[in-house]
Amino acid sequence: MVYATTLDHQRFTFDGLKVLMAKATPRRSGDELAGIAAESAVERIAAQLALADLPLRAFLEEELIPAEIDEVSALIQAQHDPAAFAPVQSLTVGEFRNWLLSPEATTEALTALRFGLTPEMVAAVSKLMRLQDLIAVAAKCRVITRFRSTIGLAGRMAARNQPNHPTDDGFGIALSVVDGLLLGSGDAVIGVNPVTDTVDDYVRICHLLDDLRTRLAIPTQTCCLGHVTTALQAIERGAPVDLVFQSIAGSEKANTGFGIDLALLREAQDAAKSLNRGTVGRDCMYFETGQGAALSAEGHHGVDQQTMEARAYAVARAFDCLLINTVVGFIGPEYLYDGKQITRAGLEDHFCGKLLGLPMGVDVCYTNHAEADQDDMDQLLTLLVAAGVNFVISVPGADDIMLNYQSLAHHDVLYARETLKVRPAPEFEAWLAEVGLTDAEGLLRREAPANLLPADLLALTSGGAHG
Amino acid sequence: MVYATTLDHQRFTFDGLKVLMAKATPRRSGDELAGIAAESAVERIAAQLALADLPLRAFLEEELIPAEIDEVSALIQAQHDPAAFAPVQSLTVGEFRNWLLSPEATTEALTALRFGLTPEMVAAVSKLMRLQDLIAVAAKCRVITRFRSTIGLAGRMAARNQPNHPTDDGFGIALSVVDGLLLGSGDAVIGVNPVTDTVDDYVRICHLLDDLRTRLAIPTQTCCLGHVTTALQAIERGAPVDLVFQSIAGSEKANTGFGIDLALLREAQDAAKSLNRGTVGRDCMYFETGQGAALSAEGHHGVDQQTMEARAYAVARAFDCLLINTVVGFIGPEYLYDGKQITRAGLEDHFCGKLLGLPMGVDVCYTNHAEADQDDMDQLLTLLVAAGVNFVISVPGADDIMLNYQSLAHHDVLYARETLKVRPAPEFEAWLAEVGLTDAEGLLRREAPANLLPADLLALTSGGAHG
Amino acid sequence: MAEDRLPAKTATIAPHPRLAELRRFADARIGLGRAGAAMPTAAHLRFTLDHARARDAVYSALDPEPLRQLAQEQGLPLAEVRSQAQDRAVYVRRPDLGRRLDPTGADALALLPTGKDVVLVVADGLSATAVNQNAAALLHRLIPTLRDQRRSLAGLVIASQARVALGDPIALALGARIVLLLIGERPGLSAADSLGAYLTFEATPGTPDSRRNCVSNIRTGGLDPATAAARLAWLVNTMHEARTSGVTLPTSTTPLLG
Amino acid sequence: MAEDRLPAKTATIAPHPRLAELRRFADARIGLGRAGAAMPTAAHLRFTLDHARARDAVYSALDPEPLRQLAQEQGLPLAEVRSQAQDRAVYVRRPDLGRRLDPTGADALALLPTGKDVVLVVADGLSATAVNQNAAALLHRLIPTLRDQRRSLAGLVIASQARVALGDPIALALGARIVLLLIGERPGLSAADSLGAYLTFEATPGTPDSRRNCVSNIRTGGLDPATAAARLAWLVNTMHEARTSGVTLPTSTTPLLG
Ligand code: B12
Ligand code: B12
Repeated sequence: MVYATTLDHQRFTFDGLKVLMAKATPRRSGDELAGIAAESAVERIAAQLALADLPLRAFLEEELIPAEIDEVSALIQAQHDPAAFAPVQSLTVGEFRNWLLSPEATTEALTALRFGLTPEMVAAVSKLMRLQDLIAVAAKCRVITRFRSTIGLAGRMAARNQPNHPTDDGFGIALSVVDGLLLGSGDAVIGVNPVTDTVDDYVRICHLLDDLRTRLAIPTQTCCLGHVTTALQAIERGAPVDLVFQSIAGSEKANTGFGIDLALLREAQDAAKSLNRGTVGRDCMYFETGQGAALSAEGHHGVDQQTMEARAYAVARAFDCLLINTVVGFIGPEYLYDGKQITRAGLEDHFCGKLLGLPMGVDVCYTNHAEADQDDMDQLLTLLVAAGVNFVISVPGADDIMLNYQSLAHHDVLYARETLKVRPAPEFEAWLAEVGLTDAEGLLRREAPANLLPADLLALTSGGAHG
Repeated sequence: MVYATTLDHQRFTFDGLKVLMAKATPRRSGDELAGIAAESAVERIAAQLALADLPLRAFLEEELIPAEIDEVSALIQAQHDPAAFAPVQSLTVGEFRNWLLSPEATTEALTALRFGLTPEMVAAVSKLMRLQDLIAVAAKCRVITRFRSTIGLAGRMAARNQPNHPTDDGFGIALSVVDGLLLGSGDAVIGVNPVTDTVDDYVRICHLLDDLRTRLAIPTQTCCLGHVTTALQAIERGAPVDLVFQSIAGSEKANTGFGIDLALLREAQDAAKSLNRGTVGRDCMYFETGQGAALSAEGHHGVDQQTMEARAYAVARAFDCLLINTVVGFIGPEYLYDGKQITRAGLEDHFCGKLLGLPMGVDVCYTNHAEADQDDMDQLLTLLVAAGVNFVISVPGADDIMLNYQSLAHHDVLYARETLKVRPAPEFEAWLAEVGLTDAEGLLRREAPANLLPADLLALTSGGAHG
Repeated sequence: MAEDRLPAKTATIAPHPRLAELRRFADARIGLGRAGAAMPTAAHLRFTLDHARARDAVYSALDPEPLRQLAQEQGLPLAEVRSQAQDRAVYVRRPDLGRRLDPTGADALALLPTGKDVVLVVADGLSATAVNQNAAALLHRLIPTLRDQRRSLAGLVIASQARVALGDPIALALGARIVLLLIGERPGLSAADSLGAYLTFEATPGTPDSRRNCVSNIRTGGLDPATAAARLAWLVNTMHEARTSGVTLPTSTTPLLG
Repeated sequence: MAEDRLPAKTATIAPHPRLAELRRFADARIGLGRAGAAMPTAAHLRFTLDHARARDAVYSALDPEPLRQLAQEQGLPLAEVRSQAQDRAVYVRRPDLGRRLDPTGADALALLPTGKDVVLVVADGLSATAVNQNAAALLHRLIPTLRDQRRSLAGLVIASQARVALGDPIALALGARIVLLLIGERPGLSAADSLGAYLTFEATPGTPDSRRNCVSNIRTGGLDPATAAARLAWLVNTMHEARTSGVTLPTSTTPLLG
């Protein structure tokens, strides 16, 4: 179908929903790279006006990527629940924005709506929203998940403690974990991205993290973020796997580029569940996504990167995931050019994920080839806290020495806790108090208890591998 | 004095405090325009490192602009209170940042410190701070002022209702005031910038606003933002002047460019106080400032624009001001190029003003020749609320049809109230409930009471002037 | 516009009925209603469109033809000059260059008579659209009035990439007593065609703004050109008599004429 | 650095004593202490400086001289090519162009032998610094090992403004079975000299990343060049035997050699 808007006698036409969606997207480098972005501000607005008038139903009628060639599209079709869709089925995209912002859209109404919405509907409405809209609506959503800690409760924000090391050295990883714990980070997960790709290393890292966790009796989960195929082999070998991690994207082709498909993910979830390691819950998957991933894998089918990102959430919500985060600024300026684009994308992803029912976190981050700095990160973190983000990621001094990018510092999590007043996950909060890291008001004490740095840390990590 | 830093065998020198301060300033177009900005990121950091090691005392020893030629410098000297300075007198600028962020710097400690600090010290430390630092410290400051409403209490944010009109038409102004009231804006002040410059018009506008206010019994103050000399003449003629407004800057020469000096401001304050129109307090001055104003008036003496802005706060704190706001994005990209620079400047100004003891507000705004948009405003507003801003400015639909720029919409204030949970000034909050605009929970009702738009609005505004 | 097409069933909260009714009297974006706390979609998109257009206006170019014609009709000597800001990108970042005459301007000005009462300058400023739409209409009324008041005119100067203070070197070069400069004000969201007039007595580079007078918001829907011309002529007269301009000029009781 | 000069009287909260002591074992920014919730000034400024330097590394240029020399010493045919991204500004925005060979490259490649086992490519990627510091050292060990394993080498290709997938058209042009590409990884805050190695069996434009293998973080302080060379040689062997690469390559139990 051809969509059109006339502005002061100038007629703008958009050949198909895919084109309309791309042209209506706020400016970003990835869509320009793909050659599908609007060519002027006025053309962008013409597309937004046409999109605003489009019935939500249109997305059920016109597929962006045919289900015949794409298992993610087929999944999206299968997930759609007409009964849940009923309250908004007669609205246009523009009216849907109004409805989402209205007092009618309560937390309960938004929860009931989740499977009535498709990723494309959610992406479409986000394109008509300002940052404050993305914040206001997301703040009304609530998605709570559980494994050993409870994540997503109101007034709380968890953090992933990310102790990456350039050679996966056990001692280096352990030191980094403890550094984060001393600053109160780790309630979402303690999760290492392995630089090595062997099952041996994967298993070694799982044991290391699990030993640390049990020894300190931390009510949290650990994860080695290798490839899902590696995780499966590790589980077979009896490794203590809490969460299975995988990067996912919004099309079958992009997922193939990542070496995965839905069946493989299901197999992994079954394997992880069979270990039954959770205490307060059984949500055991951890996914990462990020605008640009599909395009970079040449699996975007001409669809704009923000919509492709929302489609990845259809994949995620087919599983019991404890955590999912967009890596927003991680990939680089090729897809999100500067602090402004990163900020907007972070809030869009959070909004879309939450609306679709996912326990959204955000890796508030940037690379050194992007036009961004710590001020941009302070900003995005503060905005995400206002939007009620489930969790963020933190590393020592904001410097990931293996992945070569800047994520949040553990200090930044502390800023959010002390200035923006968001509390850790309740189980972890209790642990912090118990071990004496925090005082009666929940504030970090000046002096950390000595026993948190076990004297035999070196032994524990079967260390020595460090230079 | 010459300041120096050596980084990897490269020596950077800075000839005098003025140069050091300018080079240490985060990038902005105004300093580049003035030809005083750092020439590379590394030079900027070298200056910041040297500045971090500088004792705060240095600012008492080396003047940026000599007091002999500048009455603002003389004022700064006279304001400095050595006893108040004592707790931090031995610190360097870098240590001062640490101290400000530490738990020792409580609200009380910060209040006691105000007149121990000079604008230059405060500007200097802000140059070493990230956005989150500017937010965290400002959030600990509290400056409360009163006239007919109480502004600056914790958990609250007031708004100036700014009903400007391109011909100062009474009916147009009144309609605009009511539009804002219906959306809950006006607790800081109802204030018109007159497009005309005669005393006649000034007096007419004062009466119009006062009539509206008394008729609706609103516990707030009104203001016509003409030149202070016009205000003086209007007071002589018996006009109902609540607040006297004036744009001010950080040097005598810049103020001369604005047609004012300290004596004139004192005269105006005396005149306004003599009317004794306040109910809960007598703070009766309203100032506006903005980075770039001094440079644009060629009154910056080679000092960077952020420091010049902080110096304007020395002028403001010599008076009992109810309100002061930086106009941050108002002047244009010549001084603050894009959303990033506007955002940072807004938070810097708010931080510096609060630390110096001023009831800081911010005009969250941009012009159409700047690289900024509504997303940037949503962001700055959200950050300022986290920082505890005293008030913001709002106009119908974010569009000031006379000053030709975009300030916040009254809707944006509502977003802050509903999503970010900041309440209006207590007197105004009570009024909103009383007249039936808000419900028991303080939320704006769906239907506004009919009597808020007096049937004789046309008569009231001695209207008809509208087309 | 989508505004009119959006059906009533949307979840927005309607504006106060009287405000909606009175809306047509105001240029301001009043009575928009709301979606929760936010502007309804239609108003939000309308805003975005207006923003894009206002940004385009900053990059509009001055059309000198009508002004050339006007100078000829009125028998006024004409000069065309530009500032040292060579294009818009430089112009928005370097107001200092926008205040300085490009050297080629000296030659153009040399053809104009010196020592006159008033030199008229038309400058693009931040919106050439404003000049294109209002300058000629204003001058058509202003020039005869000034002549009626026996003010001698040095001529009309068209200035591009110009700031307000570019009038200063022009006044100095011509030894003109008063420089009356019309300039495109920064474009607003609703009006990109607002003209400002700045008058300075005995201007010279370095003159502070406190020594100028300003008449702003000249456009249809703002101060109409006829009223503006009357007010400007009155200001020229007053300056001549008081031999000053700016904050020291007694303008206190002058009502808007017309 | 200011870090060492800041006296102890500052209001910062010291790091855990054991952490401070262990800090020298880790490359990570651990045990920084804090000022309230924030990083102390010295750590914050150190960070800012490192950020400026890392940004400069993105704009560093590949020095071909040591690689040319190495090729000569090792008796390896050499070709120098570039991608279609003509400079850094284009490079960071257009990865698609960074994956395509500039046409002039075809001529250069024509001089290399075809149908060999392995073609070695050294690409600047996002940090030429990484190549300048580590590529030669790595190749000095890798080339003899590959020869010991009787792999025939097509030669050494130096590629500028290159992405990982630029190896694909090179492999195709030369009909090389395996392309082994060394590339400057994006510079980190602490290390701007990290080299990545990507290996692909029967690469051709369009090959997905899941068909490649990767050895990352090659640098002093990371995976040292000797260990990396051993690992890469092992991967080349395994690929030759398995006639595949990427997720389908059985690498599960391979320990890091060395
Ligand atoms: C950026 C990046 C990504 C991006 C790539 C997108 C992009 N356009 O750049 C995203 C987020 C999509 C990504 C995904 C994954 N990555 Co990755 N990634 C990186 C990172 C941080 C930088 C790479 C770089 O600078 N390249 C240099 C530039 C110049 O090259 P480029 O041509 O622009 O980019 C290409 C490569 O980066 C390549 N690539 C990126 N990751 C991976 C992973 C593998 C196994 C391969 C073969 C190729 C590959 O894809 C890009 C497009 O062709 C490195 C860490 C590092 N310090 O290098 C990890 C890294 C290479 N990735 C890694 C992994 C494990 C993955 C995943 C397999 C994770 C997962 N479990 O799903 C996925 C899947 C990758 C795939 N097969 O497509 C590991 C590899 C470990 C190993 N030795 O095999 C590394 C070392 C980091 C880590 N420990 O997690 N990654
Ligand atoms: C931007 C602006 C400012 C900026 C100017 C800085 C700058 N570099 O641009 C700041 C914030 C400093 C400012 C200050 C004031 N302004 Co002012 N300003 C404007 C505004 C919004 C836009 C002007 C514009 O687009 N100019 C066009 C560009 C191309 O010119 P420019 O060369 O770049 O900029 C010069 C002029 O803008 C001039 N200027 C700016 N304001 C004023 C005011 C007066 C009286 C004069 C003579 C000149 C002047 O200063 C600039 C540098 O030379 C207009 C409203 C409008 N819609 O035009 C009000 C406006 C011109 N200002 C006004 C006033 C009253 C003031 C103040 C006197 C307020 C006060 N009470 O202190 C002060 C003092 C000005 C002075 N004497 O220096 C009134 C003038 C009313 C009148 N008829 O006289 C206007 C119409 C708005 C209003 N109603 O408040 N202003």
